[in-house]
Amino acid sequence: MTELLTGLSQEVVSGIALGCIYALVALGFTLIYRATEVVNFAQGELMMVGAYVNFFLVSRISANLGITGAWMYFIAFMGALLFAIIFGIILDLVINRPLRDQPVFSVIMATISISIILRALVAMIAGPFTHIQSSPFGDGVVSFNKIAISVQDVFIIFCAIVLVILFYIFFRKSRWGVAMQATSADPTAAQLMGIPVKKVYRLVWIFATLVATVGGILLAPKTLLDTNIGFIGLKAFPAAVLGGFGSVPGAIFGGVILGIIETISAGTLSYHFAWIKEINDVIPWLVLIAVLMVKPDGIFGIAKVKKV
Amino acid sequence: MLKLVGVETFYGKVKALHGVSLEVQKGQLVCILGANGAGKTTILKTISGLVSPEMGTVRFEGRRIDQMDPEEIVALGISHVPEGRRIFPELTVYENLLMGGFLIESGDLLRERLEATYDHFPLLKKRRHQLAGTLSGGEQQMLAISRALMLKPKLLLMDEPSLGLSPLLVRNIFRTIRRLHESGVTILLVEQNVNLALQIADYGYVLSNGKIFISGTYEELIEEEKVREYYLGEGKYIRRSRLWSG
Amino acid sequence: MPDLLIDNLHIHFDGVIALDDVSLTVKSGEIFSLIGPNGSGKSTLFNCINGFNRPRKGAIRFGGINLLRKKTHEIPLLGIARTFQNLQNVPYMTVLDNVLLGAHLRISKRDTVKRWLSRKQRVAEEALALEIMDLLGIANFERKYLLGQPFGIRKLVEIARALVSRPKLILLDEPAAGMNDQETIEIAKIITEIRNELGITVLVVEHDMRLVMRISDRICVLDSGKVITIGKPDEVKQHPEVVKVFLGEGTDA
Amino acid sequence: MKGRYEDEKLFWIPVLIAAVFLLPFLLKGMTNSYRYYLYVLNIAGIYMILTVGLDLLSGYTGLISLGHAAFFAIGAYLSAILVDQGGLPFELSLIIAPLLTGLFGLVIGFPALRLEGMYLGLATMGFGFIVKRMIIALRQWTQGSNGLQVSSPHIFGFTFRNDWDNYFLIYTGVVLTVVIARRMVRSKLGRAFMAIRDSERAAEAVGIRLAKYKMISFFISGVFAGFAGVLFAHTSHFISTDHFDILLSVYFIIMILVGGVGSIYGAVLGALFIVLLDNLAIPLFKDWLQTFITVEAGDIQSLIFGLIMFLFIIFQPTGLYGLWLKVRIYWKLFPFNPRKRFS
Amino acid sequence: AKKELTPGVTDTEILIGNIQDLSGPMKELGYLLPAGANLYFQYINDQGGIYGRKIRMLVEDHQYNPQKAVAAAKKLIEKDQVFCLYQVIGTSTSEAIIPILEEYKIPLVAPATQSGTMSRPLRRYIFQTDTGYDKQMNVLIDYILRQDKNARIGLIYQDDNYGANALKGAAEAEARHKITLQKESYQRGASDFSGQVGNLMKGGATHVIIAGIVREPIIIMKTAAAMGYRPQFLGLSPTMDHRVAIAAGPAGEGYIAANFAPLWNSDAPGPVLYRKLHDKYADPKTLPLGMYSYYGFATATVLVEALKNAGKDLTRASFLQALNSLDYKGGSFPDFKWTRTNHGSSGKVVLVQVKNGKQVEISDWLD
Ligand SMILES: Nc1ncnc2c1ncn2[C@@H]1O[C@H](COP(=O)(O)OP(=O)(O)OP(=O)(O)O)[C@@H](O)[C@H]1O
Ligand SMILES: Nc1ncnc2c1ncn2[C@@H]1O[C@H](COP(=O)(O)OP(=O)(O)OP(=O)(O)O)[C@@H](O)[C@H]1O
Ligand SMILES: [Mg+2]
Ligand SMILES: [Mg+2]
Repeated sequence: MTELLTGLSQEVVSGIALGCIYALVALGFTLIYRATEVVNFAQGELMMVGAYVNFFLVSRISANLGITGAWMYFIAFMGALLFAIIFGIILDLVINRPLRDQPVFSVIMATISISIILRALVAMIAGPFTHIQSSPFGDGVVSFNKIAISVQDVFIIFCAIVLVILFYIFFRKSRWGVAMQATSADPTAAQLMGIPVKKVYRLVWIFATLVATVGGILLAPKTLLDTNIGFIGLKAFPAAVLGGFGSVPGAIFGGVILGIIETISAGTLSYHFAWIKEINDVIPWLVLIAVLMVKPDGIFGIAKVKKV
Repeated sequence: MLKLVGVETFYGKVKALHGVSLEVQKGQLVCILGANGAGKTTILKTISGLVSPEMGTVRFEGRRIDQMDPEEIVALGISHVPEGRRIFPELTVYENLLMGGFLIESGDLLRERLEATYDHFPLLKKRRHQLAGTLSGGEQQMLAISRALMLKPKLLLMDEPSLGLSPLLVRNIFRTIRRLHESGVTILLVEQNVNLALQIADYGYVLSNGKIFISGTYEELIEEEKVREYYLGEGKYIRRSRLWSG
Repeated sequence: MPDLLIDNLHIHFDGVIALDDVSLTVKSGEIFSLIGPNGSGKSTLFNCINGFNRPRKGAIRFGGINLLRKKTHEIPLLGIARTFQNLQNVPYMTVLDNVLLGAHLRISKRDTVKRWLSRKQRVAEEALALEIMDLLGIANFERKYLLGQPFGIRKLVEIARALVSRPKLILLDEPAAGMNDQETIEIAKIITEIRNELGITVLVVEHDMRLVMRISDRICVLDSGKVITIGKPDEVKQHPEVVKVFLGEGTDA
Repeated sequence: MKGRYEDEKLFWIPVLIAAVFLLPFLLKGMTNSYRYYLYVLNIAGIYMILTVGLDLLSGYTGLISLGHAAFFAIGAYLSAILVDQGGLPFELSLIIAPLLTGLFGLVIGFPALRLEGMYLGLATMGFGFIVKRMIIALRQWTQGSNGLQVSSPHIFGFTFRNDWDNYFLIYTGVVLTVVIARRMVRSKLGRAFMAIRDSERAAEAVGIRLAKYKMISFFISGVFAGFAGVLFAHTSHFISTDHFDILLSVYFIIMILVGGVGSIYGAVLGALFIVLLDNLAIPLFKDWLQTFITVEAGDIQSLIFGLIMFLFIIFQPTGLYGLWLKVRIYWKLFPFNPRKRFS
Repeated sequence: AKKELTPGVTDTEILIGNIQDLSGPMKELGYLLPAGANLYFQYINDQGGIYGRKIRMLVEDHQYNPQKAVAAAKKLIEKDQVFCLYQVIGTSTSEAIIPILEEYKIPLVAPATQSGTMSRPLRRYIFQTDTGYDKQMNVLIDYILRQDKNARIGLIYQDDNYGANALKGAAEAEARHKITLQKESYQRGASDFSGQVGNLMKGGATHVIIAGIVREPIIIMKTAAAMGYRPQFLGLSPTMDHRVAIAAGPAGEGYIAANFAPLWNSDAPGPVLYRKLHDKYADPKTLPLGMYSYYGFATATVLVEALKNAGKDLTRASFLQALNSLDYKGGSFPDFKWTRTNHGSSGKVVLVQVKNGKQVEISDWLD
């Protein structure tokens, strides 16, 4: 019994860490969706780019400046964030500006093409090799009561929670947050209110690249760095939808729930029920579809109002 | 204050305005009349920057504004109550008003304006936390007008503000418009309710197929046979297919 | 042709009582107007008749059938068609196709198959739509796409779409809103033609008092979801409460 | 009064069909490696059948599907199993397998009754993953993730052995599909679809049963995809779950977008364009580029693909069909560019 | 009578076609394998080629998609007119082109997959150089049981056709030894293995075989170390990557992987020549030494030997004949013999262990 409990709690803890990564991607989806109704299929690739930039900076800083240790990671982190801001502005210019008057669906397709381009470009610049990104916390592990969690994972959870709270407050309380919603509902009317729609768009793209970069930097040490890590975006979709696309608390909720489901079904569940193995990788989707059948707008989503 | 000279506006390849020139003096209430599809809305959109003219100039207080972004134009003091209200359906009434006052930096001023608005339309205060999308047509219209008034504009553009309102409210709205006008706001009004509109307007322009075709004061316009015929329903019978021949 | 009987209808949306024990009867062959201040529940009543809103209690009967038991899409089958205050049409379809949409139920399955094979069948199907469009004066728009058409035309397309199903009862939600005086007169004529020539009962919501007074056989005034009065135009016009909440003093209607 | 069919010009349709069937002979006369080009065209043809169905669903009914590769896979596997293991004649499988796929469409369409926009898109994407998993789990029939060898098409004693034969089989299917789809969208059915897309309220008010028509749309779309799947399985002789992944579903969406959402010819053009681009144009372009810059990685190929797609969306958002219409009636505003259709 | 021209063969050139994943999940290999093969081709060409014919290789991309592999094969065969196919990567991609091989009667030499299904049952036109995953599993389990009779063995496998082939080998070994393995699966691309590792810990496995690629053994071993679980980890040939040793750090010490060819930095004749050619032709910045480029190199030696054996009059028939009787003793692979009825490899495996962060061979050739 206790063995089962320790096993389960270990899986829950790992699942939360994994789920926070999903939550960071989902948060990126949410930000862009909130203001533009665009589902950004390139979010995973933004994450990949962020991770690569960070990797490049880390190796450059240690090689060229001779700085190592915590400072190296810190400077690289800041550098990557700076890059993310510039990158966000570029993306806004490239994707959003020209497509402002086009159907949302065209923009969604444009994000798909951007994801293809980014994957190819990064591979061409950085070469086809898979890299190893070390964690600033090394292999440090915190354990209590037979349950182990790496320091890296603790840091991931911390970052995810901080970011979610920040954005939640932003959307709830700030003028700009409400303006983003107004822009998504009716960009034309928003302009007539004096809301600088272009700035709003630029802002969300910057936010999205920032969140993605943080996510990428956090994810890379957990796995290896190659141009395909962006495919985690696909796994974050059910997380984003489960919580309600466009909802900030929904992002973290959906991410964590699916993270836990994933680890438990791969662990305890499949230990006791062998057939679970067959459906392991579609369990998130099964959960998602089941939830949507009951709540068509996700758990935290709000239904659109239409008046005739 | 506002001056349009030879404005030509296109929707894609369709020309909607064929060289429109008109002028609004400071403190005036000017009214634009015209049949369905004549281009009234397009004039207002051109002024507020939602579409930009291919030809001609738009000047506001001497400055050219025809290539500016809508948000810059709003900041200059031109508010637009768009056709079909365009309130934000997923925001509450309060948030809608908040957005109307987006450019107001000071919190106190914002609160003051909000209170003023609620005084003006007490109904909105009652519905403050309702999602704007669930308001009735008239309520939405009130919201749209008060939203535009949040900024205390110098020039107010109104596109068919009485559309879908009950007679009592129509009169209320017109009274409000007149009051605003008297308090010094310059207004450019588009209306189908020709009688009422011309009664309060200082000057009127009649638009037909994207061109100004007559202009003048109420007295002058009311004398024009064509105006009476087309807009006041007093003329000879016009075949339906001609009436709506777009 | 049956009457429309509305009995004790009550509906509210989180807190807002939209209809409060509304009872009225629309007699067959009548032009019945529904007026009232904004937000008094007129559109909501339409929505109840046509099944978009589900009232808490009450009944709506048409030809002995309780409409509240029917699903939205079954209502037109009983011969009730409607237009919308916020236009609901298909911008990326031609005007003709938009009108033909109304004929959905009239085209039987067998016709569908025949239509696939024979062009004659297709032309015949369209003849009816064109006839109605001609009645409304928009026949020359048939091939144009609805997108970018003026508001007035789109409004008429809605009416044509409702008419093409040859209903027994038609619900018009503010047909004259956004029309100028000349056009409003035309709309008034159209509504009388609908009743006189096509023999369709008309229930109309409208704010333009001249139109209402001119065409209505009877008028019902709603306020805050309650019926204030029902009666002939002249009676209603004089009713003090109506003057107070709806018309305002010194009306010029 | 003039109905719109009065001056409809039909003469060029047989001309076009004739051209389709004469093309292989022309190719044969022109090049020795014509069989490769035929193969590429065959793939395009199969995708055309599928994208026409997808367009009916997404373009006309406004129900976005990001799981269409799943229907494709179901059609392919069903037919492979029915014919090779169940002994069903191919002729019958050509009818039965698509119909069964259509039934799957009904199942997958079920959430569509409640879901909208991207929620539906992601639910269908989920179904894509689930179907793939199901195929693997049924390894008794499907060989799991190992893939399945499939026999050649065999109709009334004639076996379609190579790309030449397959071309005629596939393009007969394409012509049939296009004709049927064109008829559908111009009938009561098509109007109902478009009404559902643009205003569910209006649709209900004229007596269209939303649930029924959404299901019909999923069914038809499933049938078309299943039909494409059957042709795919038997003409390429090998199917494996690796092929039917989410990227393929996205490709299909790209095809209808590039062609022009909401037009049958657009879907056909889009499939043709993307397949030709991917197989013929990009390799040429890559070789040309590599004479200037030395890049080792094959990523240049995806880069070009991504770039072309991107530029296309930016500069020709109405799709290929929109482009063609512009050329034909340059001055006329054509609304093949629905705003916010999927939002 | 004039001799029928063989496609892809002229007096000065032999054109061969290679289909790799250049932009998909395996693009690293897509770069390294052809680069390694080209080392040897360049060496042969510099010596004057094969009977005066130089080897030229075209590489197409299939992104790990069977349909694209078919398209690429058709293009290479029909349009570019290659002589034969070589090193097509992936199992389902290679299987997808079998009908084409049969239609055109073109051999595929050394498909870059260790799935046993490539040569068992016999495929007429496919010639495999690598020892199958199923065989590798057998060898590993035999090895474990030789070391520790009471070992409890766990297996973590990738849930696709790679894993399926490993499971097949596991089933054979289970039957032979009358044991049962504790099996845990994961999905391609997974980045968390705490569930699987926890289960193995619960099940008390003393030896864990990982049928993964690079990322999985690293994360699995780290996760286990964090949980304080320290079984002996072993893995199939794809986990032989040197980055496993680097990235797993202390957790990966002692890790044993099976390999179907000599270790690239060992003293066998193949690796020695490989390093010599690498020195001569390659820029270590763009092409580092390692197992994948070695693998490309090694298969190239097999291809070239068969081409040589086919003689001066190179036709597809003579080439097939040469393949069907190839007796390989080149030293880049353990010796093997192809016959009309056997297109498989030697079936031998060498074990490689991480010691002090370096990989060393710890066994003879086992089978
Ligand atoms: N978005 C658009 N795309 C294409 N054409 C348009 C668009 N908007 C308006 N038009 C066309 O431009 C012309 C002028 O339209 P506008 O909306 O300015 O008329 P209006 O006078 O405001 O009519 P209404 O009384 O119906 O509001 C019309 O013929 C209309 O068809
Ligand atoms: N879905 C809904 N949710 C919440 N409240 C609603 C909803 N629909 C209508 N209401 C409320 O019900 C009341 C009646 O609305 P209704 O649309 O019927 O008014 P109306 O008489 O048609 O007014 P108008 O003449 O302005 O169109 C309004 O106060 C409105 O805010
Ligand atoms: Mg207008
Ligand atoms: Mg109403």
